[in-house]
Amino acid sequence: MTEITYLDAIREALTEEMERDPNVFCLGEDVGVFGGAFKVTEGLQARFGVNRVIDTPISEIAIIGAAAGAAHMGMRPVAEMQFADFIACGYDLLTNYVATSRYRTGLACPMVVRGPSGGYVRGGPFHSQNPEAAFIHTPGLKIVCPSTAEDAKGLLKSAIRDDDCVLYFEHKYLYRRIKGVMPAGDHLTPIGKARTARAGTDVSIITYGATVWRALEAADELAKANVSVEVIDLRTLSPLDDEAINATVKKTNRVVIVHEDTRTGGIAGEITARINEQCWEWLDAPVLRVTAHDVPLPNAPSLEDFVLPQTADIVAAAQRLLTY
Amino acid sequence: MTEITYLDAIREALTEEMERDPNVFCLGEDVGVFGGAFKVTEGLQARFGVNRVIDTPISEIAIIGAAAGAAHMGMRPVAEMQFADFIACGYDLLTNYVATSRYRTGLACPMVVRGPSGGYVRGGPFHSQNPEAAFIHTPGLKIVCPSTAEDAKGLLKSAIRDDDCVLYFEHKYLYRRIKGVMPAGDHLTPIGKARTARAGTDVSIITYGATVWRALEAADELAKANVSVEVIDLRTLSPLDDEAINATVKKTNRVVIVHEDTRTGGIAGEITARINEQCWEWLDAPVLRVTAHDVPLPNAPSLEDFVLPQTADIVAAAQRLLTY
Amino acid sequence: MAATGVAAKLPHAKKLELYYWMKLTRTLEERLVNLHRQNKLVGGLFRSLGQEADAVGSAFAIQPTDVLSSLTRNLGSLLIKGATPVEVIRQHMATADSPTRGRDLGLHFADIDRGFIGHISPLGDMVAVMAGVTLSFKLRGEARVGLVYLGDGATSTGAFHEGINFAAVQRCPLVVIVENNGYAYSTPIAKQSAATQFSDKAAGYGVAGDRADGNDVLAVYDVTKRAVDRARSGEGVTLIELVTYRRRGHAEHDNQSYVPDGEVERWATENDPIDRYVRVLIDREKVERAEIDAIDARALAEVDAATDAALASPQPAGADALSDVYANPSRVAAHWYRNK
Amino acid sequence: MAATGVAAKLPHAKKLELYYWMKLTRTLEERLVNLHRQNKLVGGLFRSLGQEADAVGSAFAIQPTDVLSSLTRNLGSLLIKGATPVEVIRQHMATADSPTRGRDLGLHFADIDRGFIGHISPLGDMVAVMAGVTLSFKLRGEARVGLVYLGDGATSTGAFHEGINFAAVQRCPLVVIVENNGYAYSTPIAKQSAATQFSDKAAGYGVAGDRADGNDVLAVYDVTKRAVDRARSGEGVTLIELVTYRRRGHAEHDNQSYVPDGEVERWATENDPIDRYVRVLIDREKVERAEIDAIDARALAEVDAATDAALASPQPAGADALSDVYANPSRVAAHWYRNK
Ligand SMILES: Cc1ncc(C[n+]2csc(CCOP(=O)(O)OP(=O)(O)O)c2C)c(N)n1
Ligand SMILES: Cc1ncc(C[n+]2csc(CCOP(=O)(O)OP(=O)(O)O)c2C)c(N)n1
Ligand SMILES: [Mg+2]
Ligand SMILES: [Mg+2]
Repeated sequence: MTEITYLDAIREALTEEMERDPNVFCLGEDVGVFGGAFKVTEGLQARFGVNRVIDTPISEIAIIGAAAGAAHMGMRPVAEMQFADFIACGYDLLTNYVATSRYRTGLACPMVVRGPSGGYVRGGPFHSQNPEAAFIHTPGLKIVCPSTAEDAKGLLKSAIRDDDCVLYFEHKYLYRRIKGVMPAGDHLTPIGKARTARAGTDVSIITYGATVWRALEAADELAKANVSVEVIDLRTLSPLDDEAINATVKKTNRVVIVHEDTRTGGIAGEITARINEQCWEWLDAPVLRVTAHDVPLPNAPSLEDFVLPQTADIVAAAQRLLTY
Repeated sequence: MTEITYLDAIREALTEEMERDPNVFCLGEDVGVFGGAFKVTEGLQARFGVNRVIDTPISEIAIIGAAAGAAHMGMRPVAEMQFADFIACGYDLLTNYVATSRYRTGLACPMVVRGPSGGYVRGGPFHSQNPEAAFIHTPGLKIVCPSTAEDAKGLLKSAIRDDDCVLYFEHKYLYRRIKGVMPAGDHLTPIGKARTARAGTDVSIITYGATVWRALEAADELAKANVSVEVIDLRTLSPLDDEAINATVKKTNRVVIVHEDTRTGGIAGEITARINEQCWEWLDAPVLRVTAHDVPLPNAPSLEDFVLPQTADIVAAAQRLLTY
Repeated sequence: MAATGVAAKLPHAKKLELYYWMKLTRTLEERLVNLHRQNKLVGGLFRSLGQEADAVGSAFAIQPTDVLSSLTRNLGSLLIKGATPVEVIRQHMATADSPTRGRDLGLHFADIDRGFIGHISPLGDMVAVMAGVTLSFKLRGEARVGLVYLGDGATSTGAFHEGINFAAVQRCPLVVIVENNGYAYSTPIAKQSAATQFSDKAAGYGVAGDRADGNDVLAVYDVTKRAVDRARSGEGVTLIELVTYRRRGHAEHDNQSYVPDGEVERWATENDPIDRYVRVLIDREKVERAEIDAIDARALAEVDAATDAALASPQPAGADALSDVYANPSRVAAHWYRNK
Repeated sequence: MAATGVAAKLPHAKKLELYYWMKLTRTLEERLVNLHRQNKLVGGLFRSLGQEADAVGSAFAIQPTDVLSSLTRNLGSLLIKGATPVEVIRQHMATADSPTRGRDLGLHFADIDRGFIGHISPLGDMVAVMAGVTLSFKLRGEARVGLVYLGDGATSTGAFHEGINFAAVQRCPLVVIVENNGYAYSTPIAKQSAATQFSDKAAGYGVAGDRADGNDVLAVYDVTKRAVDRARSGEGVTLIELVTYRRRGHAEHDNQSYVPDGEVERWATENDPIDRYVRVLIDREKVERAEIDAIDARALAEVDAATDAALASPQPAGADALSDVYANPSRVAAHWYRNK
């Protein structure tokens, strides 16, 4: 079995779904002839034609709005944000129109909005964002964040088939750094189900996206001191997999939530509140957060490294939990 | 001393600040001749002229962008969103430009974006929103939510004088229902400081905005059963007053966080996480949340009442805490 | 009032139909005003008084398989597309059996099968959405057309700009109608745009531009039909400005204090679209007054029946609010304290 | 190359200055390319090769007290407004003493005192911001003017639309320059807009529209100066399209696979703005080759000195990242695990 990169896995998902369903089409800036800023859609226009891989003007409002309109008519659009940061320009369309359409009027919006998110790549404040927090807050939107190549493929295929709008935040740090062997057949990763990236008994690390790999590094580190760490990869941020969260809390009784996003208002707060509500009695220590600092993400390597969560931070948090 | 409404208090703050500082000016849709959809700016254009109360096109991006540009040049713009819901259209400008400007380039954005937020008024999904969650998540923005007429005035005056952008979410349910006597002199409510709306010893209710009044009703109710409730009115959501939050937790050891906003991704999660981190040992029970349900806010009275948090819900949550 | 071009060729029955839709619109809105005064509606009431020709003449120019997205003042367009008076009243009363089951307001409702998508509040957004609806027509090679309405004020939004530009570049079969009714809430057009006329915006998007008297139902039909034909034959987007006037306030609560004295009255007496069209029917089409009275009676009877049905409709049960945020899961759980 | 209008009246020394700025731009960018290849820069490198006349000719037409907002390909404009080569190199190296202290990239930096505000990444936003900068000039009665640049691609953004419309209605003293360089990343202008030319957008906003050869520095100066004079005298906004060509990829990593064969070479050999201007200086202004060589040497010496200074600059300390999110509090606390 040959390994392919996380990036190729995304393209494979797009290719398979476009083969399977003629209603699936891609649209976005430079996705066609050029194959996208990161070459995710490379070759797709040559294969499927200009009507299935559409180069758009620089218009995030229109890209999202047009995807919604086409979705109403039974198409399955996959809209690309050149960088996930620019989804901010379509915030009104997504939160006010797309998220509410089924609820208000019964009109479905089966569409995917995907784009490269995340830092650790010296991208500076506008090419490194983790835009999930604002959308987790929006009923009507789903959000997935794959951390493995397998999930990059499986979640995108599920997202395309979902009957509602799924925001698919792929992590640009993982594009070419992570590889995997794709499961045979029609590989669908279910939306709403977390994954145990590593089983353990002493401390749980709940995370998603690029920091799954830092959590695994931290787990390796901690294993040297005989600390058994469980790493939960959320995969889907909306809806959250409460079952998986509760199970790991009840197993280890100690939790660190890790995210690359800034701390205040990030999803760790939500997860902490759910743990409080659902299994407070099982906690032997407070839930700790390891996250970015609350600043726009700066560009210089020294600054970015300081702001973003690092493996040592996760180790420190786990160690602190063990003092309780 | 004469009482004035919450709405008049906002106008009084604007008037005083415009008198005090020629750099202060208002801009927004229909704020001039018409005095705004809710008449908050009524009479201001007649008094200060068309250059200080500017009717704009329907352009939230431009209103926020223009406020930022004018703020760079030393002006103190107060931009109105006709309904806070439409701030969604300016999300990119606020989060990417305004919030990062000082941090990145040293350019100050001393500006206020204000607008009527909140429900309980049968406004339906687009005229009832509580947009704070997405912005609490944005370093560089401040957020205030007055619940009293006194704070409506005092926080707006402080917001106008703040050297950074302050989002001022006034609650339309309170506009004409709440009155207060304005403190004499230059009445400034400090940004970043919560208020004890009612002191108590058994349970703390942490809230802000319109639900402060529901929390107080719940406290009255609970007092009948000899439960002593402390109500903390946050007033400022960003930056949060950790000191006040910690103090009430340490006092009562039982906390309900109440907000009108939908639950998932709302600020209650953030506060729960902070309490976990800062004073977990002091908790005798899990932190509970009373919030809207996770749906777009529907229009029919029966539906709106069901979705939004009500006084009885707060009472139920407090009672549950007492069973621990 | 010129019945030139295609409008001139409309069969007599169709010309009477135009009158019927305008009259039904006005009668239904007047009923809504009554219900509003009786506190039977939930939320504000937005009228299209004096703009009925603009809504009706334009929607009359598309086919049943075409799709339109209506705005605040396009009740007439929705009626033509098959929305019924009882749906409209129920929607304003937020009843359990209203098109949105009490969830959204006024004309914010949709039915793809009948070919209409009501707007949402954030102005301009529907232009972007309709770019996508019509993109799907193009991608599938369907000979269908889309029609989207926006106000003079909404032309200032980024969503309008991005939406029409996208549709223009993609040559989507979309007709964009700017209803210039003089005001956006209290804001006169001079404070909305420095352009001489809204149809001047067409060139900037490389699309056809046109302009017509929005209170002349035949002229509206005519200008829209031409644009629809162009769209259907693959010639892309047209931006049409219809010049009309908003005779009521933004909503019923608005006292129009900002309107110059006499302006409303002048439009009411000199330029009411229904009065004007009655004169055309009588003078030029030789329609009998009795025939017109019969249509009026029919419209009234329909509105009466709809009112009765709507008044008998139930309010939604609170917990109904929890369904259909997603297809799956199809229901949100109620908070624990509501299940006690 | 016509030196008509105001450009014709430029004193000889000023004409040489125009050359200096273009040459300095190119020399500095070439240095950045070297540093980039040596892995000394942080992030991508965006060139203005072949567009130097557009940036320089336009910025040369405003006063020191005027404010401009530059875009990706306006290094020349920033230099004219007083940004120094060492600042530019430090900014690209993200050093501690760079204008943004290592926080932001490339030309994203600002100094209100010198009158420039670098852009942010989301395209079009600066048009809205500059509407506000110039609104403040109008409100205060200052005889100052603003200049904002955007690419052909950025004209498709809602922010551009709302910003220019706002400025137009308010008659702000703003000049909006659309740099039509043929592409937005890989997207050719035909997929960006269906308009024949970008200056066609002016009418839709009710503003003056103009268009010039962006590779003719005198023509650029001329068209901008006219617009600036209009703005300063209270006549409001002008939208100018400068036609130029992006000879490098979007950024240095882009191999321009989407560009038709020979297109870049044709622009390089037939329409390089510096070569063209050298011919004007020699043929018409009777400048000696030695004088031009001296300017070249001066530019190179400045860039050399700047390089030396920048290479000696320190990287920021990590914890510096925590200051100045707000004026008050002026510093964010480090997470506890970093203070161990
Ligand atoms: C983005 C946005 N901003 C503000 C509003 C508030 N608002 C509702 S209707 C309206 C005026 C609309 O005027 P126009 O587009 O001319 O339509 P008309 O009501 O005249 O038909 C405004 C400002 C809104 N709905 N959406
Ligand atoms: C709102 C937004 N969407 C997408 C991008 C990504 N992006 C950066 S530059 C660029 C192309 C810009 O083209 P143009 O405006 O013509 O400027 P040029 O680079 O040609 O000078 C794109 C799509 C962005 N910066 N902002
Ligand atoms: Mg209007
Ligand atoms: Mg370009």
